[in-house]
Amino acid sequence: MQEIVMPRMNQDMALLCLLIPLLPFIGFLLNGLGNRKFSKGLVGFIGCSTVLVSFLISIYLFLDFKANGSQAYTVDYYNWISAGSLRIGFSFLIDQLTLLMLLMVTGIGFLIHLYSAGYMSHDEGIGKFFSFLNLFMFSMLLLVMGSNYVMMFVGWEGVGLCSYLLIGFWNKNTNYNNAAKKAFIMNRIGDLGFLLGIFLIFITFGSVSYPQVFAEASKLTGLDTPVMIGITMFLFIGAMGKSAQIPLFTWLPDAMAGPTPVSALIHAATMVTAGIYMVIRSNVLFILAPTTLEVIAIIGAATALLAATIGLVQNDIKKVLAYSTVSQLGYMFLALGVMAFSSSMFHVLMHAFFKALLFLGAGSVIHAMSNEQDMRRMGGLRKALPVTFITFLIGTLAISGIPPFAGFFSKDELLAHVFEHNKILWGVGVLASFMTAFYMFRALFLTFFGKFRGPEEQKHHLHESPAVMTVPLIVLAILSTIGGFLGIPEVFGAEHVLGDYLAPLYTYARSINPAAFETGAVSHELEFILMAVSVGVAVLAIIIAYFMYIKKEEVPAEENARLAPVHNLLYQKYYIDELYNSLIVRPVMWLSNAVHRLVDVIVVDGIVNGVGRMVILSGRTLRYAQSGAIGFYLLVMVCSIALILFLNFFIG
Amino acid sequence: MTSIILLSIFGIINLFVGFMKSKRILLPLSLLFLAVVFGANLFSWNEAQSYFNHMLTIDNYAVAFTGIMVLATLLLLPFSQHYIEEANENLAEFYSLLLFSLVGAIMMVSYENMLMLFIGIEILSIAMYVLAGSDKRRLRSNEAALKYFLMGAFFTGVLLFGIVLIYGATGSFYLTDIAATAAVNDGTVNAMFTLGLLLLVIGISFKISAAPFHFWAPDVYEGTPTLFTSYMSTVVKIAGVAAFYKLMAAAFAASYAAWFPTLIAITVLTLVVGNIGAVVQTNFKRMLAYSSVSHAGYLLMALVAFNERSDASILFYSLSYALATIVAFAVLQYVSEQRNGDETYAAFNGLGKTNPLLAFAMTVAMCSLSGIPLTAGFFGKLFVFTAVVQDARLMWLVVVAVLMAAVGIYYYFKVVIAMYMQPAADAAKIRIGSFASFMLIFITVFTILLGIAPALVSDLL
Amino acid sequence: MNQIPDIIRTIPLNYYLYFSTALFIIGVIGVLIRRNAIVIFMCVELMLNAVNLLLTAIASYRADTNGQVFVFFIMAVAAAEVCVGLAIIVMTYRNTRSTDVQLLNNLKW
Amino acid sequence: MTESLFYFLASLTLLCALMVVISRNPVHSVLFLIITFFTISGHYILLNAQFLAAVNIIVYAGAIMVLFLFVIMFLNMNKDSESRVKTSTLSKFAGTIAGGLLFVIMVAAVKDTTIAGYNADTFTSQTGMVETLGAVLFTQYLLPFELASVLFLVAMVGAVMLGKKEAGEQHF
Repeated sequence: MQEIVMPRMNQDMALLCLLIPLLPFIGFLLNGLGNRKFSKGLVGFIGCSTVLVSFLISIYLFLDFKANGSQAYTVDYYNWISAGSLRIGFSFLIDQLTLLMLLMVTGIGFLIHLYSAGYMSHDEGIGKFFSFLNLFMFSMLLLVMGSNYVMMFVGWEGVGLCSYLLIGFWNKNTNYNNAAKKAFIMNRIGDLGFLLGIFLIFITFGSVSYPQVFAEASKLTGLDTPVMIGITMFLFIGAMGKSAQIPLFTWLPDAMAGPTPVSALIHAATMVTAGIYMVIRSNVLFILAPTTLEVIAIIGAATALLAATIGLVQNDIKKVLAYSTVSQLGYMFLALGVMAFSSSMFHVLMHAFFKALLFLGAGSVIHAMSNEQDMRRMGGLRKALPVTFITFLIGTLAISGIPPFAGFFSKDELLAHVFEHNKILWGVGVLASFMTAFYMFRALFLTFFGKFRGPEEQKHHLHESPAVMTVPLIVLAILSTIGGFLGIPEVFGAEHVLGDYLAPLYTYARSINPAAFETGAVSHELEFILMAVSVGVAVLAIIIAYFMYIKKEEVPAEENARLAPVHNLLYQKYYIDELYNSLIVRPVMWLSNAVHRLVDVIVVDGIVNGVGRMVILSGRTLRYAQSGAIGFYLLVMVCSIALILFLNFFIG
Repeated sequence: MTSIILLSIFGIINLFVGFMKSKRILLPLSLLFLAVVFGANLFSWNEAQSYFNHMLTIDNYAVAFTGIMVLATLLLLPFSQHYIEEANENLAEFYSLLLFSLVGAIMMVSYENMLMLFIGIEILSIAMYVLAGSDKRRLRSNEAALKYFLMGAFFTGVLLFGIVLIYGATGSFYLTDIAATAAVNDGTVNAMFTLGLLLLVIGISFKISAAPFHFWAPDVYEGTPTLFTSYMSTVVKIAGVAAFYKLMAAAFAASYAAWFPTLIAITVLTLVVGNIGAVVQTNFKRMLAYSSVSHAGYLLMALVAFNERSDASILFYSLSYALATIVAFAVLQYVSEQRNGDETYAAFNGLGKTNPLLAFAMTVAMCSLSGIPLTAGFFGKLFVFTAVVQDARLMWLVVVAVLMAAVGIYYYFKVVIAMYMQPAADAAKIRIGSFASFMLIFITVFTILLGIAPALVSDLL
Repeated sequence: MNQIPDIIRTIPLNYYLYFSTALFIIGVIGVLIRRNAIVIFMCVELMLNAVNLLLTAIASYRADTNGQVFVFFIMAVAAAEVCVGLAIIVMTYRNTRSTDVQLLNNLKW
Repeated sequence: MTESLFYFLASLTLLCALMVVISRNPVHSVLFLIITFFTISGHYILLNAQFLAAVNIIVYAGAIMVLFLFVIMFLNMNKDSESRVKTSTLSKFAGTIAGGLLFVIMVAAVKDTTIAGYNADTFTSQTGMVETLGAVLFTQYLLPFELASVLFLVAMVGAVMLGKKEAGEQHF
């Protein structure tokens, strides 16, 4: 897999590689230091252009990489950390995975920067905002480009910090403290796991640099040794925190308190996929611990389902998207758990397209509605916001898995792998997929269809967003439409571009456990059936959503006419729908609410708040010990001396 | 050795210069002295030598820690400007005492004989008792001095009793002799030796404010004038930890089993008490006092690890901790002075708007103290933790420490939030001299530089 | 010339250890139960004297000068400490009109 | 004879030390402390450490105790100064128990230890004499001896700084 020496040590290339993270950092410095003096246009220009150039360099690197036979290489800069036997270079690893992540992070990052220039144009703190955003890009690029776990951790902490800063960006009008605190504590738990994983890797392999660790790991024999389970579980705990998996997921919906572009960039498209990236990067280690993979698969499936059920009843448009993000991340982990690393990456990529699109679309809506996020106050916006509507529709189709949009291919491939592995998990996945289609279309219908339910005077203010905001939407919509062709399934006779591209990453892993990478166990007929099932449930969900949110809302006649065939077909079964409603939908809704209450509010929040309260309580108790009286201090200290001596001499 | 001689002479010169009417020359002069000492100290690098019948050895360990302590003093002295402005009568005495106390600190990192350790600790402590009470008419300062003094004297007794018992068991005050006797006897000479060792550990734990012998620290730190609190929590603590490590490595390495359980308990307790105690504080200075307790815990972790990485980790951690602490106390000093002596978090409200530089320096310092990457503090913690995990059985200690570091971020960021997110109650800009601003920038840049290229320092030892 | 003193021949060194420990602990108890700063300080002196006594005893038994020199230094340090300590107590007295340490608890929590 | 002298002196020392702790009047405490120091000097003489015995009397009983006495008189504390706020019996009790506990633990820890005593072959009775000590002090211990001067300088500067009256400060 990765070569330890760089095949073409070339000064220009080294500089180019360095420029990719450095440019956003420069942007951060410029905007951070000069945000008072720069005009808003200049701030936006600096913010966007640095990321754009990084994106262009990434493309160049990618082409160059392809042209030179796709040979992975590392770029060493200097001896970063050197303490005793621990030597860590400041170096980048350029391989298939890095380049893919680079393109995704910088590409989507650029679009979101561009969009932010429009979205935040009325905000006073735009300079601060862009500097944080650029800092985030810098950290994220460090995370994906670093050639060792410590660099990944540095980036990991950096993105966490930016996320923390940006959640609180509008601290004035949100429940900032709780959201930030929750995000903070949960991410800390994750970071703790990650850090311990790194330490364990260091103990086990004597190094933290990927090439060395993986080369060492591939020499290990025997699956499921305790130390490998330990390492991978720790790493996975880290991934759980960052990628919002059960039980560390509730911070993500709360993080929606930040500006919408932040939600799009950090809490949907890039940062939250860092956990997936980490697992794929460490695939060699995870292959060695099948038990961990089982746990990952189960947790992923459970998260996908749980988040989807909660998503059913959300009324805040961003919360819906947030829960759908959690749910989609669950899918990705499910795929990782069944060792379908490439499929997971495929879904990461597609998800980045359509989720960024959906968030930006939601942002556009919120922008038009003057910061109203409640879908119950929206409705009928498709006339006022045509571009937003079309692109949002494409995004919704994509996430629901309707062919030929991006989500169909990735989700289908992913589910096929899961099916091969475990039928129950597949069932869970399909169920979650059904719910996804339902709540996404519910959101779509509530927002863009029906009558406008907001205040009257707002109706006149509705306006399409400026071009600087709609262009990213359109680009993302195109990507969400055609992106899926990167990974057309075998049954259609095409090559799986992405799968072939990523294949070299698994050289070591394949040599350890060849069985895991054998494909084609599923016959073509079965594959078609699986596809049909997933499309079928999605369509069913859409139809139900249609009935619930359009039909019962007395939609105008001409809408009816256009959808007549479907409508007539279902109209006669209306009471079945009613039955369905009271027998299934209601209980499901009730259950989903209950789950939300129970898991989210009571268990997770309870634990998080409980820990916090415990810390504060013990702090208070300690305070009373600090009574200010010398006599008391000395008494306690003398007793401590007596205790120490007693324990040392008479116990053990 | 040169540094000790120079510092003693410079201290006396400072006292004489204090007779002059104008006190303005004292600060530049003291800075110059310290710079000279810093430079002279570097000449001993890689030239390990033992002096005066093996009373002390100036090796790289001593040179490195001397360098850090002199540097820390050099960096915090410029923030004594307000003493100059108010024409404090005792300015010369302050500077001299700091220089003299550095002599004690250097003795503590280079001693080869228990007597040198004892005299070093005493020089440092007595100077600190005086400086703690240097704001003579403020009751809090009096109280701090008296508390520090009474408890310090008490633990001097404990420390001495330990030294005597060790002497009784081994017949010598020299570290090498003690180590030789202990090695022959399998690390445990007899019960008297063990008792002495434990009392010694307790005595030094008190000096570095490790729990449960930390009770003095919050009260004394809070009452002491801020400049000297800064000195106490940097130089005194670093000297204490360096002396502690030297003692354990040079004399009691073979007796590892005898002190390890006690020390690990002290370490964990220190981490927990320091961090949990800091959470509930509303007074920033008192929070820093607790945080300094917690940092003693991290430093002790490296000591507990007790392997070839410990000394380098302690060195790097000390430096990163000193830089950040100096900034924190310096900013606190300026803010509280100009906001009616308010030392609570609220005093920092809106500082981000009124004084971006102060706020930025403070933010970097807080990041460094809490161990956020790209600051020196991150690598400080990283090195300490990697030193500890060399022994996989100590993994749980790292778990505790990381959890506690997480708690740490919570209270360190409270001040950052106050600076940037809270509206300013008192919108007046904090005045700060240009030299002090320069120093703040310098320390901040240095902190970030160490966060980007820690190899500058981490591989010295 | 090399006559071994009676006491060294008849009294085991352990007795001195117990004796000094007792003296030390009396000092400790005094520090714990008294509230007058000056008396507390005197009790600390008592502790130091216990140390001195033990040190001298050990040094004498082994005819080792090092121990006795150490005692000399302890005395010197004690003198310096007394000098500063009494200055601090007097300074505090000026402000509070008391040397009772229990009354000094403005710094707490 | 010498043995009983040891026991006598030891009990006297402990008794006086206890009286230092128990006496309610600080002046009495000082006086008992002085007696303690004299008895300790007696021990030194018994141990053939004549120089230390002399120094102990001069430095401790002479200088340090006079300083204590002076400060007590100066602060006009010859009456019982602790009566204003009554010390709770509980805290006294707790202090005594803690100290007693520590004593029991320490003695129990070392009671089985045999400490290397005297070696009749190498013993020299000149150890505690001023010339022997002086020779060691000014050769082997020269550096700490010189550095002790820094310690005294610190103490001196500190005491002067804390003790001197500043402009506007109230008089005693």
